[in-house]
Amino acid sequence: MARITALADAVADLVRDGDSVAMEGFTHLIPMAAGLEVIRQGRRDLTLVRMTPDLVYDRLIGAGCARKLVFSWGGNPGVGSLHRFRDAVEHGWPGPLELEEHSHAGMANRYVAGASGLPFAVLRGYTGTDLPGVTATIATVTCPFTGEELSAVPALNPDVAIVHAQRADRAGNVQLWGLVGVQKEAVLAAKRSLVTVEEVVDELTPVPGAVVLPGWAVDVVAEVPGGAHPSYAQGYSERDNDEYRRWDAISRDRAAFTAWLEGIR
Amino acid sequence: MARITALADAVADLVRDGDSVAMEGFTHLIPMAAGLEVIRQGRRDLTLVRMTPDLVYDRLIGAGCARKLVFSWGGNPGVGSLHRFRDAVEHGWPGPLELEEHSHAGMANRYVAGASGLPFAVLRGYTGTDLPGVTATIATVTCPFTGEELSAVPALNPDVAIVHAQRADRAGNVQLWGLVGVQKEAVLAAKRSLVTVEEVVDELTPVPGAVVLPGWAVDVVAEVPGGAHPSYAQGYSERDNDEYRRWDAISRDRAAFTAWLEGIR
Amino acid sequence: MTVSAARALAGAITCFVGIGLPSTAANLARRTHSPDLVLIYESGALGAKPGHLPASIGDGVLAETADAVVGVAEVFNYWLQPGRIGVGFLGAAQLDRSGAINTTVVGDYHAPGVRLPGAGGAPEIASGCREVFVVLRHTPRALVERVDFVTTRGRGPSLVITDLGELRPEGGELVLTALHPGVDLARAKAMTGWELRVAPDLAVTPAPTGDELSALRALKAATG
Amino acid sequence: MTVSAARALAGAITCFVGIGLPSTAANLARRTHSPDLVLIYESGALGAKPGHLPASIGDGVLAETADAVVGVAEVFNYWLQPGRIGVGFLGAAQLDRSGAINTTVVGDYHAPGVRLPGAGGAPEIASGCREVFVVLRHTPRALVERVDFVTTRGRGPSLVITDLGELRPEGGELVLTALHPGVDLARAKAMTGWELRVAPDLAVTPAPTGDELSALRALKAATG
Repeated sequence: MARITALADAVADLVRDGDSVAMEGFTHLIPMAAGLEVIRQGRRDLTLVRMTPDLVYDRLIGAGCARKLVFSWGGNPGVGSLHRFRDAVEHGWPGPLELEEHSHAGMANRYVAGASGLPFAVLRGYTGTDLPGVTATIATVTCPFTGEELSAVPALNPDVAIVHAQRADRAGNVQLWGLVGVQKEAVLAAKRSLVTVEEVVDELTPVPGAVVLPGWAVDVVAEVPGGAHPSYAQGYSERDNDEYRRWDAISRDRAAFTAWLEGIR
Repeated sequence: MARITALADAVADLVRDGDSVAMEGFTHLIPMAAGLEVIRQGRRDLTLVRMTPDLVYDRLIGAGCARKLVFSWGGNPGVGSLHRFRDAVEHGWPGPLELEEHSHAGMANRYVAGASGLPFAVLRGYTGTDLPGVTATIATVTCPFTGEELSAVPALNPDVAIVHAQRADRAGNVQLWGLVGVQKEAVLAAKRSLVTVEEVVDELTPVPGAVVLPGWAVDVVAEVPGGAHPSYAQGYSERDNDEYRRWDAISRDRAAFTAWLEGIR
Repeated sequence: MTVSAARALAGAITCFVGIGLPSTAANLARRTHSPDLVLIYESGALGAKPGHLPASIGDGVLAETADAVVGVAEVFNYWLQPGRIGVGFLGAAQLDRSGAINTTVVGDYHAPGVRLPGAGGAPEIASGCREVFVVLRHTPRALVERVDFVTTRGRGPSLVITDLGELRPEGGELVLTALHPGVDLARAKAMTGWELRVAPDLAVTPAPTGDELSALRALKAATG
Repeated sequence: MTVSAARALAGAITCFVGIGLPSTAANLARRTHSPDLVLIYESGALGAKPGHLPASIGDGVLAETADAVVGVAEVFNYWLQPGRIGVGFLGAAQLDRSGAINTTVVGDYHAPGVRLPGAGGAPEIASGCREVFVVLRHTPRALVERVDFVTTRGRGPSLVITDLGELRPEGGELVLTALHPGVDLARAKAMTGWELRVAPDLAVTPAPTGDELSALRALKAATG
């Protein structure tokens, strides 16, 4: 059964310097509050893993928490660039950022392999692209039946997965619905897991389309209402598109970002 | 959009002599009525594909429709043997039956590969068993990253998949819930598909845990209330355990079976 | 035998349950010493809490009472394969001295005397669970020197429970480690198809308690 | 450009939609000539029917109006990869003469002048869909002789729609096949970063109709 604790305690307990950390949520249910808590606790040398870095990782990168980024699409959705990500890659500020770059299909399959206890996944991917030339974790494998050559990517098994969900019950069973992304796979692939939730309830009434993560497959649950803001939690909140636009102005400028960073500490 | 037709027309249209046919439904939602219709229409030389042959294939085998069986567990669940299956394998009655035998994990992954447009699937399977010695479709593949050797099984892409579901709407969108088995994978893996449903409704109201197959991914829908009997359709019927027991007596004896066969024609 | 099998689950957190005796035992464990034991069925029910004994592995009560219901591919790939499940609970038609299980054929595979159902989930349950228990009736036709066909090997059972007693692996073979109350050692040997070795500290299993027996009766009475 | 892109979807049954202009065009197609067009978003919404334009690919309206919502791995593996989807609709930062798309970097990968977002779903959309359309603004910096980095190649676009006209592949390169009404050929050539070949039967696209323009206005007005 998952333990239910405060967010600060959960992050202190589960996230260590040098860890690989996957915070997932495909536009929906992004664990933003947990990301801020990792910044507050001053973690360093993290390998950040996430399909779409979004604001949550732009902040961590700008705050100097990350050594490496494993990802597939690094933009501010509907707005433009992730400026802290770009500044790290283009100018090495606040420090150099190593990249391990895939496509969405590759990343999703890496989580599937990780969740499945397999060392790699097979896909039809990367056809004709330059990605295999810059990403060492793209290889090929030959079908033992047809002789066809396919792409292979290694499993992702992060040290910690952090996701946000709508609800958990007191035994730590977690329920999320709407666009469910790769959250189940990330939690099952990780060595340790933290789920922040909008609310802890006595009973999880069934919801159409919901994914349920049993409490025995989750390490820690923390109640963090609004923990996905400015992304959203279907049934609880709307995406705050203005905040995504505001982030463009804050993150574009090192001084403005540094002031923002002071403000959250 | 799927066409909505009568069962007899659907079977006449989609199932041809010599086809590989997958009728899926893991104990729940077994397309029994469609199986009987295939018998009535006198199809021959079928390769029957199904994880758990159950009554539906015991009947088809006894009726002489099958040339080959691809499967992973051939018993009468909760009762004992499938006697028509045994008679075919042990005594070649009514004709010889070629076997291609896997484990559940292998079969499920073969459907996943088929649904995914991949030629094979990778799993940790068959460790130390004699199955690879008798089943040519079990091989090994080496992880290009770790060098680890794993099991590989080829995709299943049957000519036709037939499944039973609770409901469809008039555009042929299909909704099934409860134990959902490998039905989605079987339909997506197949070249052609038929879904029999308890009822065709104006609108599919969402149901917790439901799988929805969009109408554009299904070829034909046929309304067949009770089409899973003596298996069941959650929310519509209960499993008829007595009928499973009665089948034991009917199927145990060639004469009793032949009389049953006359009765359904 | 059922009570012994249920007791063996004390301490387990998660159990992958085959239908029949394993399911009865696992549900009895939930009703006695292990109310939080998580039952996983290959039909896709995670955390099923059936109020009566399911007649088959795909009984509706499993989905209705489960914490989560997933597809069959997912139960094998995401839940069993990575080693998340503590105990795998299997039956067997034949079990041999080395711990191999046969549920495929009696006789030659290509011209079998008896064609059995086949593998089902067993090969991967036996390799995917951290520990495997086998339950079966103790007869010389079931406990054999060498199985006719190895359907399932995996890591081999750490415990075999029969209606006569219990066997555990020791130096590469299954040896008798306990007898049920009132069972004669000579009978256990006679009913075993190989020259059965006996553990030096051969135990007698405690008799079923009144609570266990009444829980078992209640469970069976509630069966549909 | 949006109207042309929407028209290009006439006859399509299913469309894998990127956010931005492709999403606007696909939704416009649904509101004009193709009410049954099935929109598939990589966020997992199959058959989304948004009443307003989603701001992002993960907008809640996509899940709320979809025929089915599936995980991201499933949308790529079960729906895109096997070739079930007719048209893939992509944007591009750079597109070259050969049809290769760059959304990764301007300049050298290891010391980029501009770091772009990266691949996202595009490499597999371009190889998994039966046909690929690309929409982008027509500038010499966007339509280049050779992209700095091949993010996406797949089968190459069968149609490129810009704000000046349309290009189609012919003999291994993209050639101009149509101009929008009032666009000068010399301007299209000047705005292209390679020596643009022109199809012998260069067409002029029909002007947007009143119905198309009002549907587009209504769609944009409804955007949250």
